[in-house]
Amino acid sequence: MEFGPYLMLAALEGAVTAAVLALMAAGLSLVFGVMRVVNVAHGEFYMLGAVLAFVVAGMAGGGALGFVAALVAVPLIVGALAVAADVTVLKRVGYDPERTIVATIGILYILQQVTLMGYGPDARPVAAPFNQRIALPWVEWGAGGPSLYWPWGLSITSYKLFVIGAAVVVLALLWILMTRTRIGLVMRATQLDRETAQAFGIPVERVYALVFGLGAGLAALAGVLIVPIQQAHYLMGGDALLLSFIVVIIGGLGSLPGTLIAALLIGLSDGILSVFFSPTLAKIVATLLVALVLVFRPQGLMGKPAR
Amino acid sequence: MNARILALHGGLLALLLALHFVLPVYHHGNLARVMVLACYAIGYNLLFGYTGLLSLGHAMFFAAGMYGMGMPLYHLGLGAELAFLAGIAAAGGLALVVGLLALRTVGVAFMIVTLMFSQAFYLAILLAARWTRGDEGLVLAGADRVLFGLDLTDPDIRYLLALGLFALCLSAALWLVRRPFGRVLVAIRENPERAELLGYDIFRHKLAAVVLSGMFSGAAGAAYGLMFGYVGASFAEVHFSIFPLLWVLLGGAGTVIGPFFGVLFMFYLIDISSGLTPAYMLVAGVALVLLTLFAPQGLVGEVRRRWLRWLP
Amino acid sequence: MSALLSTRALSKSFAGLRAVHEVDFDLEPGEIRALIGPNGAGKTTFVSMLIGRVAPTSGTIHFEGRDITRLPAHARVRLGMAYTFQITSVFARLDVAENVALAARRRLGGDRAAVARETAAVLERVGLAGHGDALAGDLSYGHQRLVELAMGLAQAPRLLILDEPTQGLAEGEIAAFRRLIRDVAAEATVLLIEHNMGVVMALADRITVLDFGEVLAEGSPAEIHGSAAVQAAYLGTGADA
Amino acid sequence: MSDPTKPGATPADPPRRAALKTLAGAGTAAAALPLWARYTHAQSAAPIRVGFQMHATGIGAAYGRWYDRTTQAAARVINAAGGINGRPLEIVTEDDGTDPRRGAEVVEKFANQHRVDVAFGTLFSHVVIGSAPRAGELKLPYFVVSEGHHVASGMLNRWTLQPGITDVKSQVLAMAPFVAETLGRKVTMIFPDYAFGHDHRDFFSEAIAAQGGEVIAKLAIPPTETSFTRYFPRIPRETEVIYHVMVGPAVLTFVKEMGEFFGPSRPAIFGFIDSLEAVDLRSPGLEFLEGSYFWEGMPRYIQPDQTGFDRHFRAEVGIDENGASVRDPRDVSTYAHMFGCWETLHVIKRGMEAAGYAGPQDRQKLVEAVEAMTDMPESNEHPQGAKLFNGRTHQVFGQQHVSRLENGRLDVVRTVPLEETFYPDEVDYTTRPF
Repeated sequence: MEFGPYLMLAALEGAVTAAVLALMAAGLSLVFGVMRVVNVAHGEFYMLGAVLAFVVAGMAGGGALGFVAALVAVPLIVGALAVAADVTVLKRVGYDPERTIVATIGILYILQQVTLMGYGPDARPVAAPFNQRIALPWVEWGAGGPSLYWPWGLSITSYKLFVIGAAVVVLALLWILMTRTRIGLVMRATQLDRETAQAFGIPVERVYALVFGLGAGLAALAGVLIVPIQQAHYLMGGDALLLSFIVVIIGGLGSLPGTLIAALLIGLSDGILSVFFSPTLAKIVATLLVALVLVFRPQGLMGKPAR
Repeated sequence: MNARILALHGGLLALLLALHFVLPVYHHGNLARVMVLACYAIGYNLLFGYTGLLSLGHAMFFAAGMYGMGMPLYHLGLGAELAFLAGIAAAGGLALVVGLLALRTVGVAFMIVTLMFSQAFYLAILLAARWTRGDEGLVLAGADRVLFGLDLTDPDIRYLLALGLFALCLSAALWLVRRPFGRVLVAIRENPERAELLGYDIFRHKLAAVVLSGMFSGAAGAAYGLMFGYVGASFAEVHFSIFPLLWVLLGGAGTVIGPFFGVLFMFYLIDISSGLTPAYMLVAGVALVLLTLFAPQGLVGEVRRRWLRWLP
Repeated sequence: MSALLSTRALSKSFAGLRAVHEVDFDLEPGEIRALIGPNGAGKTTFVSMLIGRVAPTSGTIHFEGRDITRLPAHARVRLGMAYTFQITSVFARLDVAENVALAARRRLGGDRAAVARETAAVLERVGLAGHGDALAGDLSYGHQRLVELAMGLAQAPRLLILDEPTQGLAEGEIAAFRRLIRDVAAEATVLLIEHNMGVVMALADRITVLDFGEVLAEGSPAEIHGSAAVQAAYLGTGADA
Repeated sequence: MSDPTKPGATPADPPRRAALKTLAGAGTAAAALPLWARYTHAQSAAPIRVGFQMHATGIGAAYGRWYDRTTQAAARVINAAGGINGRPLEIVTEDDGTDPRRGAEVVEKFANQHRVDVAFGTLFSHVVIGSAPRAGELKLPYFVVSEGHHVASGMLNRWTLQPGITDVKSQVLAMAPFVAETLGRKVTMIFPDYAFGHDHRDFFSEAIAAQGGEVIAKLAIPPTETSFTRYFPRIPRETEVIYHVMVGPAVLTFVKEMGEFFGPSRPAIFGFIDSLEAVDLRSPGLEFLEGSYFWEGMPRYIQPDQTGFDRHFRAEVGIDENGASVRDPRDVSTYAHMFGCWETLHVIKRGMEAAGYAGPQDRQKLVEAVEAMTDMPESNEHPQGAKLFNGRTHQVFGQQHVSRLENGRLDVVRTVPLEETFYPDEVDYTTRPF
């Protein structure tokens, strides 16, 4: 493929990755921002979103209706599950940052392995409600000036466009929730200073449970959106978790706008870097970059450093 | 050295030697594995249990020891003795570099930085498939696995060498933590600011702990590769960084003898549950959550808290 | 320069706020110096710069004629400075003897017998003999302050910086403490940050008053007691001053 | 059980005891032996135990499920016909998580805890490579069903054999003429970036060159990859044929994204059915594959010339005419590969009978008996077709199929006879010590 169309295709694919990643990372970032804990089980909430999408869509009879049912129900189910995990486990370790990480590693294995027992080790698809291939044109400068042509392979599907659009809408709603509503205000107050918030009568523990559930719900939504493109598989959480770590750290833990920019950056560069390098090398570069950012710019890119 | 401490640790080693003669073959083989993995856990414990630094990337040190041993042996025909030392050196060198960078961070950031370095190391093993043979790994020929004339493919020799390595690591750990150096590590874990204001260079102590921990882990990795003849990328995966954390938490962080019991219990817990369900890692998950909630001290840690305050 | 410790134009600002401003300060060997001032005068920031917990924005610090402005805290401690924390900072989960031994061991090295002797001697001296096996965190607050002091003493420092050592102590404990500091002054120079004016007047050879991050006055207890400026600075800052 | 080191106490292996003596110092070697090594079990009429190393979890799980069903069916059939040497056959299953680290432990568990007579059934090449050294040391016959060339390449050992499924090298050699003659000579290869994929890459590049063709691009895809579109632009414009082979849970995504990439104007496509094993060919998004070609080891859909052997095999395993489970038509099998388990179990049976196998002390005789095998005629034991076993390379050879996808089903268009799949030996395991 010629360079120009190649780059455009990589950018389009990158935009899809970025959309899903942004949703997931926004959840992770929200949890870190408000609760000051790192949720290692976040990838499994994403996986659960995908797996439950398969289950719910099947129960609702499949097709477009099944997908819509999954889109509505699954984030709620996963969010409720996360709230339960918060109340039974995280609250009891007092949100101590290190013990929370160990506990969420445990939750990671529990969710993953229970999925394996109940759903099995197979990858299963959910049909997209619509999926038309849309070929895209490219400009060519020939002897007679610029002309349009349709290069081989330069295309996107309507469903992928929908994923990008859905992510934008959900993130906009999240932004409004955080900045324009009372519950958002309460969350931001808790984020700024837990003790003061408590002193002002904010039920901090309920806010934490809500935030944890909301974060997990966002991850699950990302899982539902991705499952018609990829399939639901019990091991899909691992890579997604690492990628969202990368995004959240580059963007600054706890900063929503930073997370969005980083998701775009990582999503696009993931697509575009693979134009030039092997994907494995691109992943190595990205992980090392994150490690070095944490080492050399912890305060600048992590929001407030952890206690 | 305190007589009861000597008696306890010497007694464990004597028991393991006695078990060599009576254990059924399967458990005999398992215990050899457990002892080598216990060296890995001891190394991890030095950093996590004594210094208070929680790493999520120790698999890179284990794997560095394994590949540092395996690649020269496989490609250059280096003898097993030198290859073993090369493995430890590789792990120590990697630990030095990682320590110099990662120790600029603390707490959660330290955990994530080590996780990321380890992930990069794992991917690098896959990327360098020309030398590492990627996912497939390196198979070490039986003829190459002869250490000072001892044939490592023989189960008896393997058991006794594993015991020897374990005895060495256990004694070294015991010696280290009772030395002033080890006491300072504990002081750093308990209250780094106070330790600094007693005149101890925190960074250098932590760095030394990372390097030592990496070398213990690397020795375990190199020994594991030599003894079982396979050097593979799955030893560098994230799971393999979580395992030592689990072992040490279960056995008792900050106890010399705890990591061994952690490995032993978890090994059999997984072995038994894998006969019941393919989802045997569920056991690990449940154990992690329960330990965090109810027994953050671990098995030996509880024993020390309740009965034996003198346990090192 | 004969001073044990001296600062020149030492300043620290936090986000534009001047906590300490161009302080020139000299401490003579062998004296007990008290550093007083109203809350927020910059006393703790000032001594934190001396020991190296806080990096100065500008200015210099010399210890025994050597520029230590850029040295890390642990290196300053190695030169013979010791510091006890305002809020007790003992190793709560270690026993008392180990707390003190950690302080002594840096100086005495791996000689177990010498460390044990020194630890026992220091515990005896601060009146904690018999408490060696207790966990430091299990002790009463007053006893924890004594552990803190014992850790300072076990380092055999040339300069001992005590940050509000009597805070929270009972009257009887304060009297014992005063005797102890008199005793220590024979071996080390003492820099004492203190709110309790009774303690200050009884112990200090000289007093330095900080206010708004600057030296307001310096002199003998009698001079400071009579100073109108000091009186003014303390007006309305609380009865305990 | 008997001393597992006993069969190995041949002249080729004397340092073992000597070393042990060194270790035990002046004491006798016997005193240093653990208790388990000092006695031998009495032989009984207990079942013959076959350890089945199953990819129950991890990326090989779809194959694992069907390898398991096939194995259980074969064991049932063998037992119904009187077992092996009058003893029933018992399958002992352990999951290896498709992980070489766990694989080696499972082999040890088979040998030492379950006391199996042989181990068998491994598919993924990295698990085989991780497990085979332990099997060799434990002197446990290890029958793999992996397609990989690692057996015949000589990198493994005397105890590892592949008598039930052909290897990649011969499969690829058989396919190259068809690709060059029928589809085109400029080929772009897409394959997983590990041993199995590298076998495809190396052997096909060689084989197509011998046919006057050329591989113009090689796209190696990491085995854990989940999205693929960004790889496809590397396919050169002048490509006449796409050659694809993919494994793992993301295969359906891979093929769908390939379809979305090409749209209506695709080149000729030739794939190994691995890319769509256990996947329903009528899944949405696969329509573009109509008219493309696949390698099949054994035809998934019933062919007009179906043999009675295939009918028997399908009936016993529970497979319908479309290669799916008779109980659930959406549960598609790995039909092109799983016959290997069936045939391997029958080879084990035949080998044990030839060797007069009575217990673990006869393991070496079993390996020698299998090495002595040559012709395996098409039969109920070998439903995929006639085979020829090469005892020197421990590898079997058999016929291969090219099928064309039409109306959502695969029909065989060419069968390559086994004679056209040979290549020169690269190893002679029979000269290696046990």
